Amino acid sequence: MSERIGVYVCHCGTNIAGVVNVADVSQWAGEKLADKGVVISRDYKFMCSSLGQELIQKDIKEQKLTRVVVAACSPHLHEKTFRNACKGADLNPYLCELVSIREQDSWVHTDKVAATAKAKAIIAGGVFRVVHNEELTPLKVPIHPATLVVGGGIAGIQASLEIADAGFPVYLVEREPSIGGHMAQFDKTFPTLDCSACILTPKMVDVGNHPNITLLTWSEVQKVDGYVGNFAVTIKKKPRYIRTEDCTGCGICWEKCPKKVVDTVFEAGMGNRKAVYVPFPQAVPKYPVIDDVNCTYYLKGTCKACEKFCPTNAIDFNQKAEEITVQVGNIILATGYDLFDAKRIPQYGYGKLANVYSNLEFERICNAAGPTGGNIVLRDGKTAPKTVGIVHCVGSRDKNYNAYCSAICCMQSLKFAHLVHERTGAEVYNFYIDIRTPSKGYEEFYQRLLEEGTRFVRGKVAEVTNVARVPEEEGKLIIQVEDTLIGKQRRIPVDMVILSSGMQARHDSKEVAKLFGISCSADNWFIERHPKLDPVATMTEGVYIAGCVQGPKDIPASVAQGAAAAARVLGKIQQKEIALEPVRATINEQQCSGCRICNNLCPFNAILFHEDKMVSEVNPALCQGCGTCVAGCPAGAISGTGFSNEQILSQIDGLLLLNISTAAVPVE
Amino acid sequence: MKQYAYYPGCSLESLGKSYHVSAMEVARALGVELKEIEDWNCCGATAYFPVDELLAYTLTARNLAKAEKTGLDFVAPCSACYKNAYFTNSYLQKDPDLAEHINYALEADNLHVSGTSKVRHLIEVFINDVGLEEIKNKVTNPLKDLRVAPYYGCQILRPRKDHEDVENPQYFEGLLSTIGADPIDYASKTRCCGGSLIITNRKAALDMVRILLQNAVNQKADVIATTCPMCNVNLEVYQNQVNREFGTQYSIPVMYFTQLMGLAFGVVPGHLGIGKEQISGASLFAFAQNTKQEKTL
Amino acid sequence: MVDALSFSSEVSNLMYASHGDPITNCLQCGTCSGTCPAVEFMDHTPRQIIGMIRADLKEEVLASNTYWTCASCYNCTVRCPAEIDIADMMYALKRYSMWKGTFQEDLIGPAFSEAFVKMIVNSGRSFEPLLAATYLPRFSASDIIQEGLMATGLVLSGKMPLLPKRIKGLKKFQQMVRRIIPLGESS
Amino acid sequence: MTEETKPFEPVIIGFTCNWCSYRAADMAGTARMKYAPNVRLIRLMCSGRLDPTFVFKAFAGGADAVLISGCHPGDCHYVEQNYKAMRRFALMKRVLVQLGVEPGRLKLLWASAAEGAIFAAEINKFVEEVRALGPLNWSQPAEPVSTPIMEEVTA
Repeated sequence: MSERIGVYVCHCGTNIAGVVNVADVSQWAGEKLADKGVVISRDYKFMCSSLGQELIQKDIKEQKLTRVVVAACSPHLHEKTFRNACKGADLNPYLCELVSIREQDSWVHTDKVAATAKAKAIIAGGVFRVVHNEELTPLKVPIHPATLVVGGGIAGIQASLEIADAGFPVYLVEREPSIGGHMAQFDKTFPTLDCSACILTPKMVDVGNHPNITLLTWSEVQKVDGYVGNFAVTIKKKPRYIRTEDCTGCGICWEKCPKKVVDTVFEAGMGNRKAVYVPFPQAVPKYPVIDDVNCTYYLKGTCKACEKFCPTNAIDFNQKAEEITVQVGNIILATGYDLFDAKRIPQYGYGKLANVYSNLEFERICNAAGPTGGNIVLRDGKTAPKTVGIVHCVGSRDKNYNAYCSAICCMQSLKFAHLVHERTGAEVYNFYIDIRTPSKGYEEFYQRLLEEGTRFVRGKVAEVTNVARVPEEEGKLIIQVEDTLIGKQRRIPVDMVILSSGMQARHDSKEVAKLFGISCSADNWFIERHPKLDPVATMTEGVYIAGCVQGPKDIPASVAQGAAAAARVLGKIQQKEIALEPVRATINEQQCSGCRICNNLCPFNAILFHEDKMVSEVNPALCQGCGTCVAGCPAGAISGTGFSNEQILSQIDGLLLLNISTAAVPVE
Repeated sequence: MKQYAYYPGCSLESLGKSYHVSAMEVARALGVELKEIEDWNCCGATAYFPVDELLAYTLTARNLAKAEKTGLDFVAPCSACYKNAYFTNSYLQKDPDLAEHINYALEADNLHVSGTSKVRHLIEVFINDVGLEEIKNKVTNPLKDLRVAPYYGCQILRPRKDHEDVENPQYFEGLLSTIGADPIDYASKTRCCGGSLIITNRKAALDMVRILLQNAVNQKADVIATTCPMCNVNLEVYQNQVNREFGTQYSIPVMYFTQLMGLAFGVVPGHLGIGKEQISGASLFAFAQNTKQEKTL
Repeated sequence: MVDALSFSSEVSNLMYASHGDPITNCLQCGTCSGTCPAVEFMDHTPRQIIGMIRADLKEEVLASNTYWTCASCYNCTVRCPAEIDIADMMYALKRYSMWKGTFQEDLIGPAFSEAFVKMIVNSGRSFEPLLAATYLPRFSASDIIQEGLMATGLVLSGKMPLLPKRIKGLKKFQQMVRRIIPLGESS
Repeated sequence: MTEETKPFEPVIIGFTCNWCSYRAADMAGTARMKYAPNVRLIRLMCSGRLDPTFVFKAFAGGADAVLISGCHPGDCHYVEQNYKAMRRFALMKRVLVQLGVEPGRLKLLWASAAEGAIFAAEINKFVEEVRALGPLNWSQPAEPVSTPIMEEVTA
């Protein structure tokens, strides 16, 4: 039987029509591809618009179309749109092919003749292919109502609470002993200057007490199996050496523990903790952790002070790591960011010159609960600085390190300037390339700083040195910079330097991305499905991202994304079941020789072998549709729906219908 | 016996003679043969580029071509020569167009360059190919407690970005400790000495020299060690003028790292060109004495 | 028809081998000028020069002493966050100003470079005493005396040879040079 | 026909996987990176789906070269199927040589979803390489039916 095919060429405004002669293309398709079954070929300004879709639906009905080819943007953008349109006109959605003449043609070529020729070839490919498309029905699978949230920072906390409050179970996994993330380390938050702990702690407590939230701190995800709706996630719970069911968090153990350890995580190396510890007083959960790398008992085999003094006998030195597997329908990744290591810029003297601080160190200094009790003093622990220099863009906006803008440093630096000014009355210099204060209330905060008399020097700091050239520089840190507004190199002596190090992706983001089957950008931030229209979804169904894991952002933005991701997940859960792309492999028993080659080719163990019949069979629920077995089957017994040999071979013919001829022959 | 195509460069024939002789002495001691490239020409230091870039690359390429013939690594003791050779080499590797231009010119001298030979600096050859272990074994006269300011200068480090930390390198310090000296930590070790300006912009150059001397002297250095004849001359010969210009009294000896190595190996000072400096290093005499004894024993 | 190149692209074109990363990438952050050890002696900071180039202030740029004051220490180049080879740009501007002859009268750099190249082309090697002749006239009296004293010192210490060296294959060497720049027969 | 006067424009069939390389192509598009119009892409779910027949079919059908593209080794959306593609690639190259096709006409390119620039650059490189090789004089279609009607692009 011969098909009745409709071809629809989209102008996409001028996006396509500007380069490809769409009228010519659709006319050509109507004439030259008639023998393939093209009965109608149209071009239209915006095919994806409701009018464009109606146009297609009308033709399907009136022209009795059996196949549809739309030549427009990338299938990753609008394949669903047009398939649904066909569905709306009672044509099986999988009988519709979307071929890309925008991302792959008009946007990447300038030669109009060549681009037009290519468009024709691409459409021919689509037409040749669509002939062999089969009616398919998506597999429906139930969605597990539980959600996995990875990362207990503010974004993860927000997401967990939203979902849990909606009445669905959440597993919140956190690598550290307590949730809270970076925000818990901060003192004040810009631009309102409300106390970070004051606004964060209540949320942390809610998480701790929420009946729908299973909190798994001091734990890490090991393995992720399955697919959207039905993930099986294996989580490793590192040994706490504390029987949490018995522990009351009274704090006697860390009071009595004789072993002091420099806290490089929460205190950013500025303060100490014990070998048995909770990172900070408001930690959630309240149970401590015994750090078996530093604990005297694990080093020398004696001590056990904590055990002796524990009133509830909750210490258990024999605890082992345990692995649990949980079933979830969706996953939200909120694993946050790492701080750029300022040591990578030696000319700034961090780690060499005592009074050069990282921003995180300074947050701890400012924090009333921090190592200096909130007194802003130099490393000697007593002297208050008289002049302070704050260096912006450390490791950011610099192709030698991170080319991107870290987004938060300007405001953070302004916040620091204010705190220094307020608490010490010291003179504060801000060294900036550009001041970026785009959000609500931010510019006003900048104005406030200007009024407070903070000094602003426009110029990226060249170096920080303690080598004095003139007497007034003796014993000071000298910031050498061009004051670009007056075009002079200046050497400004200060007592304290704060480096506003930028954000960068977690050191292990690549592995994590791989674990969850999503991809990273060149800077190792996780890639969202669409930068504007789908910022919290990923290319992998059922896996969402929130907070700094997607790119540098401040607290309000992280919270917004946490909530957004939760909303997306709730939407999915409410659907109860999800339609899986019916792109699957199927084995024709008659043709199967039982060689079992495919069995080992499949990475998902979706192919089982029937000893009795001596044939292999694909489990459609497990099959992910990669098609490797199809290509690998020596008997040609396996066919891949949606990407069958017939479809692809014919598409090749179609693509080769025209030989390319750039320039010369004008299209008109 | 490790062999290298050695490119002394013009300065080592005149102002930098003592660098040349000491380099040879040390190389011999370490079983390194520096085979001088035959009939090499001036690499042009920094003075060609203002006139004609292509000419600048071609002149350097001529020497590279001669080195390629020998199949040995191209080794330069002068940082300026090193930088010119290094970049000419990598540019003509990267840019066939440039290579073509250059080779067209080289044809006239029956030469061809393809950028295959590796370009090295002398100090890096000693440190990486010979190795600190080997060097340590040769030390008979450790320069104990001699406070040396290792001066890297510019072009041995920059504009390369592909090597160990440009801003705070450590290998020179490593070498100095190996020969028993006490390398001082001072911020200006990679700061420019203004060598290329000493003729064309005396004021600026002297100011840059001053800042360097000041830093080294404040850190109580007995001697400044250099890896480049330009820097060496600039830092040593112009100290009087600096003093005149700024009313200072700097008088700190400036030595080539090869001279210090030689001393540590117990080579007689005379063979290292020591004694020809404008500013004699009292602090070095002690060690010079030892070497003489070594010999007579 | 060909439309005139912007000054900025002219300069970029002049940075031949290093494929001068377009100065249009400049953030005007001032890292170069904050780093530069010779900046106090420049009419304009390197950053300003880039700004001026982008503003097509050709005459002002070609009249500036900035690039003749550059010590080629390349510290700006390695630190530039936009990966612009600023030191190389300085050379490009030196070439341009020599070509146009727009450099300031009192500058020694241009004459020195020219003399240097002449000397190389004539002998294949460089030789300090010969060079001195080209720049001493521009020195102040006291400088000349200093220079003289210094030179004698060097000669006595055997560091300064009295006769220039020549390379053997000079003929071919000069033919090679001819293939790049036309040589006046004066040489 | 002005064929002679025109420079040889190769036709190249490119196979991309759905997850990395096709998205790299999309990214090149969204970023408006320009590259040679000689490549025509076919989307597979995974480079592991690439059946050698496809490649031979493409050559038989008149393609001057074939590009195979997938996720970087280790980044495969389907765990490790791109390794299968890699092995088949080596195999196909050998067979092609026996068939008298220059190995330079078959290219394997790993491109992550973020590497639009690399994708574009590599395509340009490949097109030049193939242009240098000249047309593939071997294009008797496997089965003569319906295709390919080599015709000029004129209206």
